[in-house]
Amino acid sequence: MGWRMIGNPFGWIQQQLMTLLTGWGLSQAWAAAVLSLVGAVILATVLLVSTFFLIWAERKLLARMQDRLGPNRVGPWGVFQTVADLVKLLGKEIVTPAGVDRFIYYLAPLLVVMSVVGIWAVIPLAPGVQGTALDVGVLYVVAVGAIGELGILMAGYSSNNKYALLGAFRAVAQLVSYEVPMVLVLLVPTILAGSMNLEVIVQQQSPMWFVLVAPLACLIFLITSLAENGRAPFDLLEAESELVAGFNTEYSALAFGMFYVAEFLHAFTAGAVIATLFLGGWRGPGAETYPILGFVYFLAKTLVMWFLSLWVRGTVPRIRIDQMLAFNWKVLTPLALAVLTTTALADKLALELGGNRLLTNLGANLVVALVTLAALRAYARAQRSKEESQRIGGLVTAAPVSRHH
Amino acid sequence: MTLLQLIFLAAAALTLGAAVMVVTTSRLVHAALWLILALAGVAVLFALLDAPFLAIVQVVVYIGAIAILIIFAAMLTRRVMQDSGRQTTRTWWLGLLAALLLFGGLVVLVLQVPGFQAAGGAAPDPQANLIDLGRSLVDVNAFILPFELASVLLLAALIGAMFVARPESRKPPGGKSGTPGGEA
Amino acid sequence: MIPLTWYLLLSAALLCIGIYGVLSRRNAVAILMGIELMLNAVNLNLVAFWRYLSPAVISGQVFAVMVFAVAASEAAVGLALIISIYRRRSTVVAEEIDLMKW
Amino acid sequence: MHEQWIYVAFLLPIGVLLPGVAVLAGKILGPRKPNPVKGTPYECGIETVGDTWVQFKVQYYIYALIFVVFDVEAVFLFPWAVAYHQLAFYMVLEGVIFILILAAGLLYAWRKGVLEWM
Repeated sequence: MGWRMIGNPFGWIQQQLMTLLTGWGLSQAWAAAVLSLVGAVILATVLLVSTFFLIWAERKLLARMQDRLGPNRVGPWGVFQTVADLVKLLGKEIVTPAGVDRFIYYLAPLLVVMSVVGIWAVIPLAPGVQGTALDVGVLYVVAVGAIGELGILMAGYSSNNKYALLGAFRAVAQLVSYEVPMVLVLLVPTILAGSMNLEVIVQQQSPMWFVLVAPLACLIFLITSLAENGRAPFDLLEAESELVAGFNTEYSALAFGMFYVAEFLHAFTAGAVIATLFLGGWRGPGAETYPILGFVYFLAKTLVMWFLSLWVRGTVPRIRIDQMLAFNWKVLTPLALAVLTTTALADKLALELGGNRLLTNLGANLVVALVTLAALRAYARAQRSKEESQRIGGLVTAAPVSRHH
Repeated sequence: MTLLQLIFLAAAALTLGAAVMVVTTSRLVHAALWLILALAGVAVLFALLDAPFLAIVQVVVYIGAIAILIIFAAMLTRRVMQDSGRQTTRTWWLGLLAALLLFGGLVVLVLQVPGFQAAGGAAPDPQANLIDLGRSLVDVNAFILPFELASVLLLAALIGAMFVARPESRKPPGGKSGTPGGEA
Repeated sequence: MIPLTWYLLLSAALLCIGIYGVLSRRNAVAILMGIELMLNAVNLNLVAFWRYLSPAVISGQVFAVMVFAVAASEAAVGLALIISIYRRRSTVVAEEIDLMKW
Repeated sequence: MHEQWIYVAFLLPIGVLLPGVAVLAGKILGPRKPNPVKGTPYECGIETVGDTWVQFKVQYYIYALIFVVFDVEAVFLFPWAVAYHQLAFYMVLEGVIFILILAAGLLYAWRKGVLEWM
C-alpha cells in the first residue's frame, strides 16, 4: 500500500476520491464527472500558479544569457519577483479606453489564456494521468490554438486603436501562416502512431522516440511553435517602432498581464506538446510501474524543450516580417509537404517490404534534408550573384533597382 | 428529461440565438463574432452526435479558418459601408416571409415522418470510426473520386481566389509598387 | 436519448435563419455569413441522419467533410470576389453590384 | 462516447473563469480615476487622426486564404493518417497525390509572386 501510494500517487488519490464519492451515494458516472471537475480545477490552477515560477525562471535565465543578473531583490535569487509584480499589477488601474467594445475587449485576454490552458486537457502527464484521452487529440491542440488567434483578433478589433488593429492583423497573419507547416507536420506523428490520441502516440514511441524516426518533422514543429508563440526571433507582433506594442497596446494592468501570462505559459505548453509528440512523453525506464517517475520524465523533457525555446529567444536576433513570411511559405511549408510525403511513402514501403522502419525513415529524412540544403544553397548563390550584378549595373547606369523576379 | 437532452437544448438555443444575431445585428464584425458562436454551438451538437472528429473539424475549419477569413474581409472592406447605414434590403420582409414559410413547411414535413422519432443505435467507436472514414476516403470502391476531386476543388479555389484578390497594379520595373490606397 | 426530430427541426430553423440572412442583408459579406449558416444546417442534417439511420455506413461523415471543403472554397472565392469588387467599385452592397443584371 | 468531452467541458470554462477572476480582482482592488485624456487611443505623442479603420493590405487576406485551403486539406488527411496502418500501398499513394495537387497550388502562388510581402 505504502509503496503503491508513493509510486502512483495520482492513481491512489483518484481511487480514494472515487471511493469517498461513491460512498456518499453518487453513481459511478457522476463521481467520475466530479473527479473530472476537480482535476480540471487543479490542473488550471497549477498551470496558472506555475507561471509565477516560469516568468521568474525565464527572466533569470535570459538575464544570464545576456550577462545580466536579472531579478535578484525579492526573496532568495529574486524568486518572489513575480509575486511582487502581481501585487503591483493588482494595485494598478485597469483603464477602459474610450470607444472600446467592452465585452469583446475584456473577453479577448481571457480567451487567449484559455487557448493555452485548454491544450493541457489532452496531454498525458504520466501513465494513466491525462485529462481526457480524446481520440482527436492532435486536432484538438490545433483547434484550441485557433481560439487564441481569435482572441488576438478580438483584442485588436475592440481596442479602437489603429496600431492595435494593425498589430492584430500582423499577429494573425503570422500565426495562420505558421500554422500551415505545423498542421502538416502534425500528420507525421499521426501516421507513425496510427492515431490522433496523444496517449496512444506516447505508447507507440516505445522502441524509439519519434524524434529519431522523424527528426525533420520535429525540427519544423519546434520552429513553428516558436513562431506560434510570437517570441524572438519571431516577435514581430511587438515591433515597437511601427506598431507600438502590437495588438495589446490598449490593455493595462492585469488585463495586459493576462496576455503576458498566456505568452509565458504558451512557451512551456509548446515544450510539453513537443515532448509528448516527439520525445516519448512520460516514457522512460520504470515509468510504467511507478507513474510518478513518468511524470518526472515528462516534466524533464518539457523543461528541456522549454529551455531550448528560451535559448533561441536569448540568442537569435529578430527577423524582418518579409523574411519571416518568406521563410514560412518558401522553406517551411514545402519542406513540411516533402517530409509528410516521404514519411508516408517510406514508412509504408518499410512496412510492406519488411525493412527497418527506423533506418528507412531516417534515410528518407536525410535525403529530404540534403535536397533542402542544396536548394537553399543554390538559391542563396543565385541571389548573391544577382545582387552583385545589380549593384554593378546600378553604378553604371543608375537604373532603378528591379525587385521583380 | 435527461442530461443529454438538456445539453442539446442549451446548445440548440445558443446556436439559434447566435444565428439570429448574425442576421440581425448591424455591425459586421459583431455579426462575424456571433457567427463564430453559432458555429461553436454546431460543434457541440456534432459532439453530441458522437462525431468527435467532425466537432473538432468544425472548430478548426470554421472557427479557426473561415471565420478568420470573414473577419479579415469584413475589415478590409470596412470603409465604404459604415455600420450606421441601412443594413437590410428594401424587400427584407419578403425574405422573412419566405424563410418562415419554408420553416413551416419543413416542420410539417419532419413531424409527419414517423420513423424520425426513433432513437439511434449504439454509438460507434470513435477510433474505429476514424479509421473507417480514412479508409473509405481512399478506397477505390468508396470515395476516392470525391477525395481527389476535393483536392482539385481546393486547388481551383486557391488559384481562383488568389487571382481575383491579388493586388493588381504591380509595376515590374522600379517605381512605387504599392496597392492603391494600401497602407502598412 | 434525443429524438432525431429535434435535430431536424433545429437544422430547419438554422437553414431558414440563413435564408433570411441571405435575402435580407445588403452587405455581401453578411450574405456570405448567411450562406455559411445554411451550409452548417445542411451538415447538421447529414450528421444527424448518419448517426440515427445508418451509423454503420460512413457516407454521412464523408458528405459532411465534403461540405467542409465546399464551404471553405466558397468562402475563399466569395470573399476574394467581394474584396476585388470593393477595390474596383468601392462598394460591398450586393444590390449595387448589378453589372450583369439585364 | 460523450464522457471524452466532460473534462474539456470543464477545463475550457475554468480557463476563462480563473483569469477572469484575476482581472475582476484587479478591477476591484485597483484605483479607478477615469479622465478623458486617459481614455484616448494611444498614439505616438500626437492626437489620433481619422478613425481607426485604416485600410489594410490585401496581402493579409491572401495569407489567410492559403491557410484556409491547407487547413481543409489537413482535415482530409487526418483520417487518412489515422487509417495509415490499415491502408494498402496504392491508398497511401492516393493520399500523396492529394497532397501534391495542393502543393501545385502553392507552387503557382510562388511563381506568381503572390507570396511576396510588399
